[in-house]
Amino acid sequence: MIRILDRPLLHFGLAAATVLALPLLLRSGTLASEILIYALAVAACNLLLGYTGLLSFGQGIFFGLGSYVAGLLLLRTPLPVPAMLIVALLAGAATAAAVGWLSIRRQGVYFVMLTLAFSQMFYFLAYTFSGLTGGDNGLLDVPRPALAGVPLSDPWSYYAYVAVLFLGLFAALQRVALSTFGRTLLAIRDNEARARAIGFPVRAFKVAAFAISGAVTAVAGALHAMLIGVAPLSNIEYHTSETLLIMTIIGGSANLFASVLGAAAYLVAGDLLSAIWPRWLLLLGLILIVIALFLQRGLWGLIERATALVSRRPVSEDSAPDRPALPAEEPQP
Amino acid sequence: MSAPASTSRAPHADPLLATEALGVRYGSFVALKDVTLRVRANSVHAIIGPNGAGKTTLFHALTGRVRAATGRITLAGRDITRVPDDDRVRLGLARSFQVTSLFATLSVRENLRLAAQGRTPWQALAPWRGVTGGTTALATAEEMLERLDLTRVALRPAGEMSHGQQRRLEVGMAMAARPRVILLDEPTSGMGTDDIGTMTALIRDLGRDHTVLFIEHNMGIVMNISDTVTVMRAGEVLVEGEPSAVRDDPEVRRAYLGNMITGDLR
Amino acid sequence: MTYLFQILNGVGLGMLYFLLAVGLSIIFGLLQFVNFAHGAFYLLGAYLAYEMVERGASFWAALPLAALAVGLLAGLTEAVLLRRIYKQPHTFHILVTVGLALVVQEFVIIVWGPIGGNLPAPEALSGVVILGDFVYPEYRLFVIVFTAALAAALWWLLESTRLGAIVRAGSESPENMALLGYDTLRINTAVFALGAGLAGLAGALAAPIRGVEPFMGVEALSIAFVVVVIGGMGSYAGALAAGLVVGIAQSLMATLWPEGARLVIYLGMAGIIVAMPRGLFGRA
Amino acid sequence: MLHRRAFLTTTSLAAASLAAPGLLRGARAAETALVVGVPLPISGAFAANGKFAAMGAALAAEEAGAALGRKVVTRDIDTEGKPAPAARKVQEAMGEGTRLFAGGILSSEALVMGKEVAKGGGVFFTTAGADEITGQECNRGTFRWSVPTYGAIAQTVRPLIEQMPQAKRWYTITPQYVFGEGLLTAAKAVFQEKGIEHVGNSYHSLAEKEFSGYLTNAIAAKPDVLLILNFGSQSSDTLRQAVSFGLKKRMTIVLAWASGLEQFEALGPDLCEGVYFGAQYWHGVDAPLNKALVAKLRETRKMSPNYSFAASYLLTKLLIDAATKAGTTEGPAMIKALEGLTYAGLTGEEEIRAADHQVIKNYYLLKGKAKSAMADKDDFVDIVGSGKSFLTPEAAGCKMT
Repeated sequence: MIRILDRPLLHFGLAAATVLALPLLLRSGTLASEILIYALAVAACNLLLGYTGLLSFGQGIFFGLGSYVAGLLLLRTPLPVPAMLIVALLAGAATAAAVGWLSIRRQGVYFVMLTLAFSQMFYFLAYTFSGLTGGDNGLLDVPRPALAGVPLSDPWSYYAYVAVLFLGLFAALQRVALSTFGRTLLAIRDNEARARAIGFPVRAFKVAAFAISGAVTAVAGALHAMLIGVAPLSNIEYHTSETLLIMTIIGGSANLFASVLGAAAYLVAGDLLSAIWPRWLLLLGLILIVIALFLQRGLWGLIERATALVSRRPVSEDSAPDRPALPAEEPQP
Repeated sequence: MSAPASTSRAPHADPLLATEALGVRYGSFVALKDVTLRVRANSVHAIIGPNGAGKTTLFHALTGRVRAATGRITLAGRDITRVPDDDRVRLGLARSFQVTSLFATLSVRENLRLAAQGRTPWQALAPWRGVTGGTTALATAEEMLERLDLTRVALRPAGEMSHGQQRRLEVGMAMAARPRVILLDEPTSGMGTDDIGTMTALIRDLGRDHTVLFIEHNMGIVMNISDTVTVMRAGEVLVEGEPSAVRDDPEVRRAYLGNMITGDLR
Repeated sequence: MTYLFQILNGVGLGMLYFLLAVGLSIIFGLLQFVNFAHGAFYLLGAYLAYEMVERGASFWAALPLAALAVGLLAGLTEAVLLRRIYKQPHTFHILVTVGLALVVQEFVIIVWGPIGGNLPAPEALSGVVILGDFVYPEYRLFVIVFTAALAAALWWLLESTRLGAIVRAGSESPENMALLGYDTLRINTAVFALGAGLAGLAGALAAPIRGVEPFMGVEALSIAFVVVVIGGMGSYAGALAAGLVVGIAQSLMATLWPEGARLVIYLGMAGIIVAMPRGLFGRA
Repeated sequence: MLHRRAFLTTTSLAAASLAAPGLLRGARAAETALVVGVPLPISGAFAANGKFAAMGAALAAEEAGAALGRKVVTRDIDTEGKPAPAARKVQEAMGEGTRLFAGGILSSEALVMGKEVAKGGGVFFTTAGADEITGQECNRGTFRWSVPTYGAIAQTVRPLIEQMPQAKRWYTITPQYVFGEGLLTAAKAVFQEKGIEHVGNSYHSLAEKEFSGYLTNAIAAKPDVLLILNFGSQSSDTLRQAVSFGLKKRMTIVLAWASGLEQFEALGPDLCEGVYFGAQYWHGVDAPLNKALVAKLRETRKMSPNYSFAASYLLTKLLIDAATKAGTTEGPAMIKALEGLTYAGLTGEEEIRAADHQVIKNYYLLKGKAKSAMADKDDFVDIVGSGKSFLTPEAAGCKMT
C-alpha cells in the first residue's frame, strides 16, 4: 500500500532520468557535472537531516576534505583516480565518525552549535596549515587523468564518469536508507528516547550515519576538485556546509531523490539568477522564507501536492514521513 | 472478573528483578530513597502510590534511563546497576511509557518490528541488509499484531491511530522485545471503559508467560490481577504485600487509598 | 606590560561582544529560537546610524534611534513571520532566519551600495587617553562605560521588573508563562524586539570603530554564537562573562599567537559544549 | 554535440522554461560577435570591485565596437569571489566558444581561472595581486597588469625611507597568506638594505576585522612608521582603528597596497589625510590614454574612474586590440600578439614582458590631503612618486612551459 510517490524504484528511476536529461537540457557539461556532484553531497546530508534528524553544519568539512585528498594524491602520488576516490571515501568516513562521535554527545541546538564550531575549526586548520592545503590559494592544478585510456578532459566525458559514480552511490545510499539500519535511523529521528528504550545503541547508529554521510560527501568533494581543477579553501568553509543544508531543505527530506531535485534547482536557479541580477541572493533569501513557512516538505512536497491534485487524492500532511505528526513527548489528557 | 492469576509460585524463590537500597537524585532533590524491591519470576507485581511518589522514577532507574545514586539493581542475580539502558533490553528488561512514546510517522508493524529488533540491535547496524533479512523480528511483529488486535491497522502510521490503539501498541512494543520482565507504566492511562477491559485482559494474559511489573492508578485492576502490590510514597516503599493485605493495611488506607478509591475495591 | 594593556583592550572588545550576544541569548532563552538573523540586525543598526549621521543628525540622537528602529522592525518581523514557526523543528528556524539575513544584507547593498562607509566618532570623543606608553581611544572608553551602564540597566530590567520576572520564568519553563496567564504572544514579540534592538545598538555603537560595510553582520553573528555558547544559552551573566573572556582572549592572542586566534576560539567553543554543555553560566 | 544543438532548436520553446541557463545566453550572438568574458565577483563580499570592473570592460567593448564597426560584447561572469564557481563558469564560457577573459580580482580565483583558460587554449588577463600569477604558477595563457608585491614595496617603502631619514623604526601588520608574505619579505629586504630597524610584525588571519590588539602591540614597539600590508576592507579597518588610537599623530602610517579611489571614498578624507598609500592606479595620472578616459567618464557618467574600472577597461581594450591584430581569438595567435607588446597605457608607456607575461608599468606613492585642499570630491590624494620596479622573471620564479 505504499503510495506510488514513495517507491524507491521510482526515485532511482527519476535519478537515472535526471542523468539522461541534463545533457539534453543544459549546454554546459560542467554545470551538469556540478549538479550531480552536489546532488551526491546533498543526498548524503539528507541521510543525516531527513533520516536521522541531525541538522549538521559540518558537511563542508567532509566535502573540503575530499577535495584536499584528491588534490594531494593526484598531485603528489601516482595513485589512479579510483584508488584516490577510495582513500577519500575512507578519510571522509573516519573524519565524519570522529566529528559525529563528539557532536552527538549534545542534542538539539547544542548539537547544531557544536557542528558549527567544528566546521569553523577545520576551516582555520586548513587555512593555518597552508603547506598541506595551499592555504587561501588552494591546491592548484588538480589533474583529471585519463581513465583506462579514455581522456576525461572534455566536460561531457567527465560528466559521463561522474554520472556512473553518481548512480552507483545513489543506489548505495538508497540501499542504506531501506536497510534495517536506515529504518532504525528513521525510528531514532522519530523518537530517540524510545529507540534507546527498545534496545538500540543510538549513538553507534548516529556515528555510523555520520560515517556513511561523510564518506559519500568526501567522494563528492574529490570529484568536485577534479571538476574545477583546484582544491579550494572555500570548499571546507562554513558556507559550503550551509549551502548543502539549504539545498537539502529546498529539495525536501522525504526521500533521496528530493535531494537531487534540491541540488539541481539551487544550482540552476543560482546560475540563471546571478546572470540576470547581481543581487539574486535577495531572491534566494525570500525563497528560503517561503519554504520555511509554506513548503516545509520542499520541492518534493510540491510534486506530491501536484500529483495529488491530478489524481484527486488528498495528500495527508500528517503522514509526512519527515515530520513527526504527533509530538511524542507531549502529555495527553 | 475472576480470581488473581493462579500460576502459583514458591513464596521464597529468588526474585527475578530486585533492588537493594536504591536511591535516585535529581540535583539536590531526592526522588528515590532506600527502595528495596523483590519481583518474583512469573508474578504480576503492581506499584501504586500518589503522584510524585517516585513510581516512574523507579522505572527509569530499573531500565537505566536515569542513573542510580545509591544501591544496586539485579536481574536474575546479575548486577545491572551500571549496565546502559539499551543493554538491559538484551538482558530481558522492556518497558512501556506512561505518556505514549511511539515512532509516530512509522507504520504500526514497523513500530513492532523495531521493538522486536531491539533484542539484536547490532544486526540492524548493517546498512546493506534489507528488512526481509530480519525475518525473526518480522515474525514477532506479525504475532504481536494479532495478539494486540492491530492487524487491521498494521500499515497506518502509529501517530494516526486512536488513543486506545496507541496504548495497546505502547504495551505491545514492550512485549515485542520478548523480555523476561516487562515494565508497564500506567498502561490504562487515559483509556475509556471498553479499552480498559481489553487492556486488563492483556496484562493478565501477559502474566502467564512473563514477569510483569506495572504502575497503575486504577485500583480495580490492581486488586484484580496482581500477585504482589508495592505501595510507594515520597520516594520510599510504604508497604509491600498481597493485594488483600495491602488493601486492609491501616496505614495504606489512611495515607493513600482512603482518598483515592471510590468504591471500586472488588 | 603589553599583556596588561592587551587585557584592558580586551575588556573594551568584550563589552561590545556582550552587547552583541546578550540579545541572541535572551531570545534563545525565552523562545528557544535560534536566530541566524541576529547579525543582520547588527548590520541594520550600524547602517541606520550611519545614514542618520550622514544626513546631519548628531551621533547621540542616531544611536538610540537606530536601536529603536531595529527593535521595531524586528518586533514587526516577529509578529508577522517568525511566530508562525516557533513550534516547528529548529531546521525551519534556521532556514527562515538565514533567509531573512540574506534579504537584509542584499537590501543594504541595494540601498547603500556594496562599498562600505565611515562613521566618525563624535567630536567630543575623537581623542585618545594616554596612560604611560599605552594609548586608548576615548570613544572605546566611552563604549566600555556606556555598555557597563547598559548592562546594569539590563540587569535591573531582568531581575527587578515584571517583564524580567516573566522572561526568567519563561526561560526556565516555557509552559510556566502560559500557565501564569500572560499574553505570551505579546511578550514574545517584546522580547524579540528587545534582543534585536540590542543587536542594532551594538551595530550603531561599533560603527565608529569598525566602519560600516554590508558583510559586517556575518562576522558579528559568528562572534555572537561563540559568546552565547561559551556563556550558556539564555544566560545573562554568561553572556557578560563570555563576552569578556572572548574579548580578552582575542586581544591576548594578538600578542601570543595571532595566527591561531580563531582556531583557539572555536576550539574553546567546541570544548565548552562537549565538557560543559550549559556553558559557564547556563541553567542546568 | 550536434544532436544536442538540433534538439535545442527544435524543442526550444518547450525546453525554454526548464533549460533557461543554457538558452538565455545568446548562443547565436557568440558566433558572430567578438566576445570578452569578464569573470568578476559580481555578488559576494567583493561585489564593489566587480561592479566597477564590469562597467569598465563594457565601456572598452563599446568603444572598440564603434571603432571597428564590428559587434564587440562583454560577457559578465559572476565568480562570487570564490574559486569554485569561477573555475566552473569559466569552463562553461569556454565550452561556448569564449576564448578571451579579462577579470579576476582575488588571487585565489584568478590563479584557478588562469589555469582553466590556459588549459582550454584561451587568454586570461588579470589584475589580481598574487605574485604566483607571473611567478611560480605562471603559464602561457595568463597575463597580469598589476605590479607584484616586490614593486609595490620598492615604490613605497624605499622612497619613504629616503624622504624620512630620521624614521628608523618600522612596524608591520601582515595578513598571513602568500600575498602578505610577499609584501613582508620584500619590505624586510629593503629594511635590511637601508639599515632600518624592523621593530615588530603582527600576523593576522584573512577573517580578521578587529585590529586593536595588533595596534596595541605596535604602540608598545614605539615605531616611527606603521606599515600596513593587508588590503581591501581589512586595510580600511586597520587604518580606521589606527587613526582612532591616535597613531597618526605618533607615527607615519603607510598603506602599501591600497585600492585607490573606491577605498578613499569608503574611508573619507579625514582618515586619509597625511597617510601614504601605494596604488596601482590613480585617475590623476598624467598619461594621454588616462586623460581621455577621465574626461570621457566625467562627461558621460559624472564619475572618476577608480582602479577596478580603469584596469578592467584597459585589459579588455588590450584583448580586443590584440584579437583584431591577430585576426582570431585563439590562444597561440593571441599570445603572440600580446607578448612583448609596448603600448600607451593608463600609466604611461607600458610593456607586456614576454618571459613571464607581466606588464611593466608604474606603481604610485600617494599621500592623502586635507579635505579643505581637495579640488573636487574625488581629489583625495597627491601623487608623491612613481616608478617601475620588477624582479626578473627568473627571480620571480616563472618557468613558462
